[in-house]
Amino acid sequence: DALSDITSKGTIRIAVPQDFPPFGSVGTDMKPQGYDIDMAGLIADKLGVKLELVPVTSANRIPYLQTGKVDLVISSMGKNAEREAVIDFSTAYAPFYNGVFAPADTKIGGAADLAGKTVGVTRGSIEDLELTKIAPADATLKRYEDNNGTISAFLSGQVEAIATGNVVAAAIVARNPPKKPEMKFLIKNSPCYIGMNKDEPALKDKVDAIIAEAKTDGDLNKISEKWLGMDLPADL
Amino acid sequence: MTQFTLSAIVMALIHATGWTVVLSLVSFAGGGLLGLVLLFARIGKSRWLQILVKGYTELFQGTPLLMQLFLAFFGLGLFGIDVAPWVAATVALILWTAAFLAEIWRGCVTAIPKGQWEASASLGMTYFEQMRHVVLPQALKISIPPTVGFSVQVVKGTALTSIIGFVEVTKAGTILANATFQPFTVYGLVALIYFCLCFPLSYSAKVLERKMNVAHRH
Amino acid sequence: MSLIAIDALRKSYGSNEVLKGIDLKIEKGEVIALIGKSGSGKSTLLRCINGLETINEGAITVGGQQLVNDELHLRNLRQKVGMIFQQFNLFPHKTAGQNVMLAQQVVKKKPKAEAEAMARRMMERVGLADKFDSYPDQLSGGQQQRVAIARALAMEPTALLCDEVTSALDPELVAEVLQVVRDLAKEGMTLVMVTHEMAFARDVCSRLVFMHQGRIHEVGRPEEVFANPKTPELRSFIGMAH
Amino acid sequence: MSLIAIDALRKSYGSNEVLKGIDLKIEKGEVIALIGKSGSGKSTLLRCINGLETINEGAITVGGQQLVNDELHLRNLRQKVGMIFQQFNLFPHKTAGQNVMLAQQVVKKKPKAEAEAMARRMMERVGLADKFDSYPDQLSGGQQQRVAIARALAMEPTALLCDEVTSALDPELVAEVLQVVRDLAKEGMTLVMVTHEMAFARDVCSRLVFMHQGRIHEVGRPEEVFANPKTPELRSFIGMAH
Amino acid sequence: MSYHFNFDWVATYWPVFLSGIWMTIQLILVGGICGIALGIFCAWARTQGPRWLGWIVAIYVELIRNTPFLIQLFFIFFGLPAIGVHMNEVAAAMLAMVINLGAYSAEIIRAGIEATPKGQFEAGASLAMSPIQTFRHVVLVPALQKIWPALASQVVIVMLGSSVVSQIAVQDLTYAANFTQSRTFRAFEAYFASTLIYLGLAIVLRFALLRFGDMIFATRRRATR
Ligand SMILES: Nc1ncnc2c1ncn2[C@@H]1O[C@H](COP(=O)(O)OP(=O)(O)OP(=O)(O)O)[C@@H](O)[C@H]1O
Ligand SMILES: Nc1ncnc2c1ncn2[C@@H]1O[C@H](COP(=O)(O)OP(=O)(O)OP(=O)(O)O)[C@@H](O)[C@H]1O
Ligand SMILES: [Mg+2]
Ligand SMILES: [Mg+2]
Repeated sequence: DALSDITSKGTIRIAVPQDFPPFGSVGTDMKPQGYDIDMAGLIADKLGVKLELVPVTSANRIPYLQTGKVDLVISSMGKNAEREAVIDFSTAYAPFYNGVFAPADTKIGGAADLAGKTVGVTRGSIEDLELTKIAPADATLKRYEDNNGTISAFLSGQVEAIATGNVVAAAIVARNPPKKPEMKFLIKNSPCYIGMNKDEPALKDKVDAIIAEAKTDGDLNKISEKWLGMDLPADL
Repeated sequence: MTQFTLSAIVMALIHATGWTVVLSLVSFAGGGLLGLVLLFARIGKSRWLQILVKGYTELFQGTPLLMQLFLAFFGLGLFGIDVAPWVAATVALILWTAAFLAEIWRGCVTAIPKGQWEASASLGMTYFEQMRHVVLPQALKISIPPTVGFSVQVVKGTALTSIIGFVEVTKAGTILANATFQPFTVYGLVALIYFCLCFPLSYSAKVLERKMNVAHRH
Repeated sequence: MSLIAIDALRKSYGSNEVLKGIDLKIEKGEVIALIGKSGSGKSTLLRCINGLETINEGAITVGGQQLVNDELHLRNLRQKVGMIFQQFNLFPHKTAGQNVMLAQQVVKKKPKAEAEAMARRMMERVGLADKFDSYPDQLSGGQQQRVAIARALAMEPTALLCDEVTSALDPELVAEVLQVVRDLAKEGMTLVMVTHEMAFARDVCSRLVFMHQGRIHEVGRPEEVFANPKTPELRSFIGMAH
Repeated sequence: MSLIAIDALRKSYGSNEVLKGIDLKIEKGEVIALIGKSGSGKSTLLRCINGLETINEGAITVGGQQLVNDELHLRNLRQKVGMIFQQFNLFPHKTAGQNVMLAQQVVKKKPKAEAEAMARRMMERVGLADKFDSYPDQLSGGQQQRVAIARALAMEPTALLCDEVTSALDPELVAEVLQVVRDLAKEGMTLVMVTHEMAFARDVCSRLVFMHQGRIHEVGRPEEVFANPKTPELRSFIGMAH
Repeated sequence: MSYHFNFDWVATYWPVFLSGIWMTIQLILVGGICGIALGIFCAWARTQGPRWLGWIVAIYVELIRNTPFLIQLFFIFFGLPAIGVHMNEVAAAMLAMVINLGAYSAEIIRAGIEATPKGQFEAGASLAMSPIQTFRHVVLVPALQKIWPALASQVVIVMLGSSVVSQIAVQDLTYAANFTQSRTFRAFEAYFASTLIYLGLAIVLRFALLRFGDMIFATRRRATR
């Protein structure tokens, strides 16, 4: 099975994002860094194997997994029923509050107010899935290839609002752009899960165990403080 | 979060440009070799091979390179063949390049006047000898400008390898744009880098072509 | 036995029958002029003799061997029968000398030195010894055509087919090429030539073949044919070409 | 006043002086044959008269108006002086009729019906009424050249410049084109033609102009010039062309 | 690997694909027609137009031909708003395609014009036509006819290249594939299907263009002697 393959090889390959700060982006050395990368490091440590990071995009992360090019996907991935039919998910490893953000002068109080508005969102993200469900029919959703497109679209005024994680929005504000995204309403508290191939119970149990342990011994909290600037929420 | 200076961005992009260059060179060299094989099959006498190569060209010229890369990398994986990204990237780019080069070169061969074939035939040369001594040397000469011109497309085509995890210059640009929130600076630099890579190629293609039209000799 | 024997030859392009049963025997040393209106099938006939076109019916025999359409036979045939085209068709990437040497080297497998010696002799014969190292585009049309003749001669053919070898030339340059052909005829080379130069045909040829609409309409010694054309078609043709 | 007056005309291509001071007056109704060796500048002279080349020195006056090199003047001039080329230069994507109609419609802004009526008259005049809807590549060379003449005539020029209008034609087709030109001459059209057809020049032309190395070497009535060439160059030229 | 292809999603997502195909077709229709028109204008400017215009066109053509389409797209969509020019993503994609095809077809058409025998220009001039009239009535059609197959190939290339417009959220065929795979994680099936559809589109498009060429240039192809 996958777990014994990993331990016998002594290496684990983990897919991580590189265009989704603060979960995954690059430093000046062009090496990935972020919440997801630290999480990957934690898992490799606990398994006692070497870590090999594979940068992926939201478009190709699942094929990477399915073709056995990576063992795990830690890519701030949310789950839904359709996805669960294809791959397995661990327990949640990171909080993710996503909401709709817009400049202060745009009036949005809830999903219903999106009517007639254009909202940018990163395709395939959790907020994409959720917003698609709750947005009124005459709201226009613009789905960009990656987070970069979503942010650029917002900053250049191509969309009136964006749906994204609060931490992502915070990262934008921190850079003091001409348009400051302000949280209008929370879409969903939808935590992130680690993805793995189906029918690998041993691996799934092991990963779940590591997450559980990290939650109790405070390791995960440290990562959260480092990248999200807040404590791990209790309900995770 | 890490702060990028302009020079850090430039350095990172230039570093990634290395991959663009290597990928371009490998695809072009490999595509050239394969293209030559395809060319011979295409202009050869075997009808069967001709149809095969025609189908091949149709397939690779008729689908987006993006999809080809994707299917080369992950599609082979599905059949249990584990290919490294650089293998898949070069394989796909080579197959794609070869399809175009073979067509370009076929055009050059057919551009040789019929009289050249007839004159060499009437001197008793075989098909192979006609090719080797009369047609190909002339076709080779006229093929240089369009071939150099096409290399620009190869350089630009390498941009799409990001889909299978290559951090070449376009991908590096996307990542950096996201890490810095300065998309205009970053994309400006990316465009500039491509222009510096491509313009000398397209310019020399043009010069070669002009030269050929003026001094029609040797 | 005739050097070239053509027997009930028919040739069509698609549904267009261009040669409608040609019979012609050509003896060694004869100089034949093929005349006739544009489209009457003169070029096609020459091309059939040289195997550049596959024939539909009938037979062509050259030097006792029947023309079969496979590469080996054709190669053999073409070493016996040279052809010179209206458009010269020199190889532009080779010098005049190399043009003359090439086929000797690759077809006859002659060593380079021998091929070169032969090439120099032939270039001399057509009066171009000093142009050996010139490229075709450095030569006038007349000179190019003479190189083409040298190139054919270097293969030591027993017969030469010439298709309007002067019609692509400026009037001033025609004479020099015709002079070379005239010399060849004198030396006993078998020549079959399509030509519009009636005066030349009259002077040099042993027989005149008048083609009309894919058939041989009249054949005879030039002085007879010119003096006394039997058919109205030939009469009108001669009248036009005066 | 002369219809066309050329005065001390000089024309160079780069450092190569092609016309070295040409003086020539052409009256209305004259038929002039320009003869001379290849490269002597005959085509260049015609092209200068029609403003296709800019001149370096001297002056050209047509119908009292001096030739100035701006678009408006040139267009005016060219409506008065038509030109016919060796290579016909028909527009391949238009039928014969459309070739004749085009310039009338776009230059003279004639309504289509009027242009077509004129085109049909001109096609009839050159004997091609039935080829109105044929495309150039469906016509023989002679027919194409006659369409080119019709096209020029449809603009109702006061003079026609003809540059070797028969040299690109097969011998059989020359006569039909020359017949059209002969008719034009009879009808009083002013013609300036470069030609190699000496017999024709002698029959039809009112004056013969012999050019040599960029200069007018001899001028005169054809019967005089042919009978009694004054310069050795013309003598040798007539000898060659016989 | 034991991957099981599963096309169940087709039942749910085919409308996405259909509208993706329709968008791709719209893109290439607008891009193709306006791009070739722009190409004709640029080819004219470079061969007959005033010198300064020729230079501008030359710079435009080189800039476009030597940078990737994706980067051009980003500039139009994300960059132009910075100077106050807003357009929606479809307009941006179409504009990018027009500009791109315009540059390539300008070069192709120019080659056709330059291959036009000098005699054609002279015949036009000697019939007192102005240079623009000569260009329009005499030169253009045969030049286009000569290079039509090359132009058709270029249009197909631009159509295939349009697969990146999904990056700015244009809902084209690639978008449909990406969208479907992001919902179902059935990436292979989605990409495989879209690849086949692209192939079909490419074949149909080239065929249609060549037939169209035969039609409008029918004149010469008829009965040649
Ligand atoms: N490759 C070809 N395909 C179809 N038809 C052809 C081909 N070559 C020649 N023909 C036709 O065959 C007929 C005879 O052509 P051929 O060239 O033999 O005439 P020709 O007597 O040599 O005329 P010319 O004096 O013009 O050279 C013509 O009607 C021509 O259209
Ligand atoms: N566009 C040009 N550029 C440079 N030189 C030219 C050009 N056109 C003609 N010439 C030169 O000008 C000279 C005269 O040419 P022109 O065409 O007027 O001669 P011609 O008397 O018409 O000869 P032909 O009988 O061969 O037509 C020649 O030496 C030719 O090489
Ligand atoms: Mg012929
Ligand atoms: Mg001339």
